[in-house]
Amino acid sequence: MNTESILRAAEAIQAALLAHEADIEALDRAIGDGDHFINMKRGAAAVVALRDELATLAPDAALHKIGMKLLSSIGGASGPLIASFFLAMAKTMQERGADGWPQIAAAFAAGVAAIQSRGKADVGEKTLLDVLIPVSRCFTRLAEAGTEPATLCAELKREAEQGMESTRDMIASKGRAAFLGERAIGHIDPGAKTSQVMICTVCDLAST
Amino acid sequence: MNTESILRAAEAIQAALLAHEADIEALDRAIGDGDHFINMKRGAAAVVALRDELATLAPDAALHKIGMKLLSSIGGASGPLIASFFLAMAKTMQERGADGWPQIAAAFAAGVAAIQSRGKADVGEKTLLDVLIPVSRCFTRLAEAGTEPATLCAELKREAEQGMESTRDMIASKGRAAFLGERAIGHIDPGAKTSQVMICTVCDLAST
Amino acid sequence: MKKFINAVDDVLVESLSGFAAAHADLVRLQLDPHYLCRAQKAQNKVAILSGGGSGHEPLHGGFVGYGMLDAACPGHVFTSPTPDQMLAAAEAVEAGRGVLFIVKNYAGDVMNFEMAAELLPFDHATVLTSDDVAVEDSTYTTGRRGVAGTLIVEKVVGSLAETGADLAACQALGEKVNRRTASMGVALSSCTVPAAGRPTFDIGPDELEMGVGIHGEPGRRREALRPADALVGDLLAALLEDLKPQPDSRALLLVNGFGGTPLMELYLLYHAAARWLAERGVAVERSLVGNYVTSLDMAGASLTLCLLDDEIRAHWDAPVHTPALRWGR
Amino acid sequence: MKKFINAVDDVLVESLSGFAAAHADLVRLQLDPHYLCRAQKAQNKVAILSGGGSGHEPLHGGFVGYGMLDAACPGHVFTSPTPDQMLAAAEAVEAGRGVLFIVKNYAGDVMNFEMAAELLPFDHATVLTSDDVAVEDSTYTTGRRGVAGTLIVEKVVGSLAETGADLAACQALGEKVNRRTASMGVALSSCTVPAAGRPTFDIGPDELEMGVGIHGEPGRRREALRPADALVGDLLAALLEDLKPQPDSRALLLVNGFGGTPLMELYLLYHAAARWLAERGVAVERSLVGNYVTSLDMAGASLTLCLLDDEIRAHWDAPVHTPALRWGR
Ligand SMILES: Nc1ncnc2c1ncn2[C@@H]1O[C@H](COP(=O)(O)OP(=O)(O)O)[C@@H](O)[C@H]1O
Ligand SMILES: Nc1ncnc2c1ncn2[C@@H]1O[C@H](COP(=O)(O)OP(=O)(O)O)[C@@H](O)[C@H]1O
Ligand SMILES: [Mg+2]
Ligand SMILES: [Mg+2]
Ligand SMILES: [Mg+2]
Ligand SMILES: [Mg+2]
Repeated sequence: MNTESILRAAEAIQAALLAHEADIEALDRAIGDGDHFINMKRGAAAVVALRDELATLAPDAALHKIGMKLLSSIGGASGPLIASFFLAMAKTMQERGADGWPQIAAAFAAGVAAIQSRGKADVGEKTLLDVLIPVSRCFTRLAEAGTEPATLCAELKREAEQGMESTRDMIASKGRAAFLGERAIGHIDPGAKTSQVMICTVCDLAST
Repeated sequence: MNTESILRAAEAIQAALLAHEADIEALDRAIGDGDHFINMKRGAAAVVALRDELATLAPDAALHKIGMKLLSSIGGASGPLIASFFLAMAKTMQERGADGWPQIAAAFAAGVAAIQSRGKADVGEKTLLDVLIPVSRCFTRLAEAGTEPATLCAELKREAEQGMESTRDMIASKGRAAFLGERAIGHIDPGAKTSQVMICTVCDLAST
Repeated sequence: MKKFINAVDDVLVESLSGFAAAHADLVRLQLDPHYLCRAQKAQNKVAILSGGGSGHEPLHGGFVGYGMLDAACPGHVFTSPTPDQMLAAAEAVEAGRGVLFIVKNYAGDVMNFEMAAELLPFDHATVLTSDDVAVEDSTYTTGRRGVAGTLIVEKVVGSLAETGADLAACQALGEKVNRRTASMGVALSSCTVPAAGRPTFDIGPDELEMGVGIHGEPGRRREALRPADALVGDLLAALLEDLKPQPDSRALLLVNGFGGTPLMELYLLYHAAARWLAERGVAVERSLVGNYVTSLDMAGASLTLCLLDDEIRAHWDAPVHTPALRWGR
Repeated sequence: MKKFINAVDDVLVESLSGFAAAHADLVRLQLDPHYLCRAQKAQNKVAILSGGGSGHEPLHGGFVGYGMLDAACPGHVFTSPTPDQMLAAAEAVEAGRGVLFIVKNYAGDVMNFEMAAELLPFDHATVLTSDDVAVEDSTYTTGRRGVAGTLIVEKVVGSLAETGADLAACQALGEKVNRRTASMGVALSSCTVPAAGRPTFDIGPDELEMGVGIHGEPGRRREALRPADALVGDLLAALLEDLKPQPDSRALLLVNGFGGTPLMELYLLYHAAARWLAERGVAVERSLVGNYVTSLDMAGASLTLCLLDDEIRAHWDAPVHTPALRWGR
C-alpha cells in the first residue's frame, strides 16, 4: 500500500458517498437526526482538499493526518469513531509496515478495535460495527491464508453487504437509533450503510 | 317598537350570524384578521344572555344596556362602532320615543351618525357604513312618507344588499383592509356583510 | 390546527393565568374585566398603560413591571380589548399623576382606548404608535400601523415615567420616539388563530408576504422567496427612506421574530442588517434580537430602526425589570 | 425550505457572527475552530465549558457569561462539535483552576468531548446530563439523552463556580442536579435542518410525536393529538415516576418551547402543569417559561422538573448575566 493508492481511495470514496446521498440521508432521517450524509461528505471533502500535502507523506503518516482531519471536520458520533479508526490504523502501520495484505489487515483490525473501544459497542448493536467487525475478521483470515486479491475483495464486499443488511432488523442499543426502541426495526443503520459503501469502493479499487 | 321585539330581533340576529359563519369568516380572513365573525358571535351571545334582565326594561333602556354590553364584549373595531350605534339610538329614543316608524328611523339615523363620528369614516371607504348610510337615508325617507311596513322593509333589504355589494370593488381607506391597498379589491367588507345580514334579519321579522 | 390548547374559548384565560402564576413576583392578573398590573403598585408616577389584542406575546403583558408598563389590557386574540378593561386597569394603577395610554394605531385599539379615555376620571393622554412603513398612502387612510416599535416606545417612556416626569413630558417623549422609529416585516407562513382553526392565508413553498403587520393578515405584496441578505436590504432601504437619517446617525436595531422563527435565523438577519447599515454609515449602538412582538406561530420577522439621541439612549439603557425584558436590576 | 438564510453552508457562521455582534458586551466569537467565550475572561475560577450541535439556540452560546458558562463550542446543526474546538476554547478560558465540561449525553458529544479531555493539558472533569425520561431501557443502551435540563445544570454549576469552588465540588453539584432533574418532550411538527432542506419526519394534522429529543428525531411513539391538559398529565406523570419525589417536595418547573411554539401556548402549558403538580403536593417554587433549548423551528415543548434543595435553589437564584438569561445584575 502506498500513499498514492490512499489518495485514489479517498477520491473514490468521496464520489461513492455523493452517489449514495439520497439513501444515506433517508436512513439517518428515519432513525437518526438526518445529518450523517452531510457529516461524511464534509469529512471526505476535507481529506480530498489535503491531497497535495498528503502526497508528500509516507502511508502511515498520511493515514494519521487523515485521522486528525476527520476528527476536526466530521463531528457527531461518526467523527471520533472514524478518526479513531484512521489514527489506530496509522499507528499499527507505523509499527508493522504496510507492505503485505496481512499487515494491512492487522492495521484494519487495529482501527476497528479503536472504534470498539471509543464507542463501547459490539456486533449486534445496530451500528457501523455490524459491518466493520465481520469484515475485519474475514480480512484477517483471508489475508493470513494468502488469498489472492480478487477473491479477497469479493469476500469482503459480501461480508460488508451482509453486515449492513443485518442491521435492518435490529433494535439499536448504541447511537441515536437507541432512543427509538422498536421503531428502529426495519431500517438499515446509516453508519453501517456508509461503511459498506466505503469498503466496496476500496475493494473495487484494490481488485482492479 | 317594544322590548319584546328587541329581544326577538337579538335572537334572530344571533341565529342569522351563525348561519353565515363561513362567509363572514372567509371575508375577514381575506382582507382583515379573521376575527370579525367571532367578535360578532361573542357580542350576540352576550346580549342574548341578558334576556331576562332586558325584558324588564323600556325599549330605550334595553337598547342602552345592549350598547354597553356590546362595548365590553365585542372589542376590535366593530365593538365600539356597534356599541356607539346602540347607545346613540337609545338616547334618541329616550328623547323622542319609539312609537312610530319615523321615530325609529330617527333613532336609527342617530346610531349611524354615532358610528360615523366614532370611526371618522363615510360612504365609499369600504366599511359597514356603505350599508348603514344608504339604508338609514332610505329608512328616513320612506318612514316620513308613511310607506307601509312590507314595502319599507323590502326597500331597506334592497339597499343593504346593494350597499354591501358596492364594497366589493372598493379600495379601503378605513379599518384593517386599508393596509392591503389594491389587494382588497374583489372582496366584500366583512362589517358590511354582517350589517347586511342583521338588517335583513330585522326587516324579515318586522314585515311578518 | 395543532396547538397546545384545551377548549378554544379557554385559551386566553388559561394562558394569562399561567403567565401571571409564572411571574407572580412581578405581575398580578385581574379577570372580568381582564388586565395585568404590577404586583406592587408604583407610587408617585404617571401610570403607563397599554394593551391590544392577544397573540403578540410577550407584548404587552410581558412588559409590565419596573421601568416599563404599569398595566396591560389583553383583548381576545388579535382583537382590541374593551374600554371597561382600560377603566378598571387605570383605576388600579393611577397614582395621582395621571394615565398615559400607549396605543398601537389600529381602528379598533384607537376607538376602544378613545371611549375609555372619554370615561376616565383621571388626567390622561395617549401616544399612538405608527412605526410600520409598509402602509402606503397613509394620509388618506387609517394611517400607519403600530408594530414592533411599540416595544421601544414602552421601554423609553416607561423609564422616563419612573423618574417622576409629568404626563405631558411622557407623552412628548413617546411621540418623539414614535417619529424616530420605523419597522417593516416579512412573513414566510401565516399563523393560525385558535378560534378560526386554520391558517389566515395560504402561501406557497417559494413565496413570502412582504410588508405584513402582526395580526396574520396578508402583507402589501406576495413576492418570491429570496436570500436573507436581499430581504434585509429591501426592508432596511424602506426604513431609511422613511427615517431619512442624518449622516453618522446612531440607531437601535430590533430584529423581531413573529413567534415561529428560531433565534438562529434572527441572529443571521441581525448579521445581515448590521453589515448593511454599517456600509451606509448608520452605527448600530444598541440592539435587541428575539421574539418580542409576535403573531402567534407565524414564521417571519420584522426589522425596526429607532434613531437614537442621548435622551432616548439613556432611557433605553435605564433599568427595567419585567417578565420579558430585564436589565440593570 | 422557508428560512431566513443565504447559502446553506454559511448559516452557522453568519448566525454566530450576528449573535456575537449583538452581544459584543458579553461574548466573543472565535472562528476556525469555532467557539464563543466571555468578552472578559474570568479569573480564579473553574472554567465551565459546554457545547453541542447548533440548532438549540439559545443553548449553549446564549448562556455564556457571568454566573453560567465560560465558553461554548457550537457544532454544525445537530452535529457534535469537534475536539479541536474544545481544546481551543479551554485554552482560552482556563484560569488555573481546571476545566469542567458539561456534556449532553449523546454518543457524538460524549466521544468528541472525551477525545478533547484526553488531550487537555489542564485538570478537568465532565458532567454528563441525561434528563430525558422518554428513553427507556437505558441500562442496556447509550443511556438517557441530555435535553432541556442541561440549562439548569449549567446555571447552577455556573453559579457555584463563580464562588471559587473547586473542580470536584462543581462536578459533584452538576451530578446532583442532573440526578434530581427529569424532562420529557412532545412535538407537533418536525423541524427542517437547513442542509437537508426538508422536514426530518412527516406527521399528520391529528398526530403528535411523544417523547422526542431535541434533534428533530422522531420520538418514542406516534400518538393522537389531544388537549393540553392531557398531554401535560402524561408528561408530568412520567417525570414523577422517574424522580419519585418525597411528599411536600419543592421543584423548579421549566416549560421549554422547541422554537416554533409561541409563548401563549407555553404559558398555557405552565398553567396546566402547575395545577397538576399542586394537586399532587409538589410546590413549584421556581419556574422558567420560554424557548430555551430548541430544535430549530420545531413546534413542540418539553417539561422539566428539578427537585430543589436549599443549595440548588440558592444557586438558581444567584445573579446571572448572559445573552439569554439575566437576573440579579
Ligand atoms: N457507540 C457507537 N459505536 C459505534 N458506532 C456508533 C456509535 N454511536 C453511533 N454510531 C454510528 O454513528 C452513526 C451516526 O453518525 P452521525 O449521524 O454522523 O452522528 P450523530 O448520530 O451524532 O448524528 C450511526 O448510524 C452508527 O452507525
Ligand atoms: N373607522 C371605521 N369606520 C367604520 N367601520 C369600520 C372602521 N374600521 C373598521 N370598520 C369595520 O369593522 C370591520 C372589522 O371588524 P372586526 O373584524 O370585528 O375588527 P378588527 O378590524 O379590529 O379585527 C370592518 O369590516 C369594517 O366594516
Ligand atoms: Mg446523525
Ligand atoms: Mg377583524
Ligand atoms: Mg381584530
Ligand atoms: Mg448529528
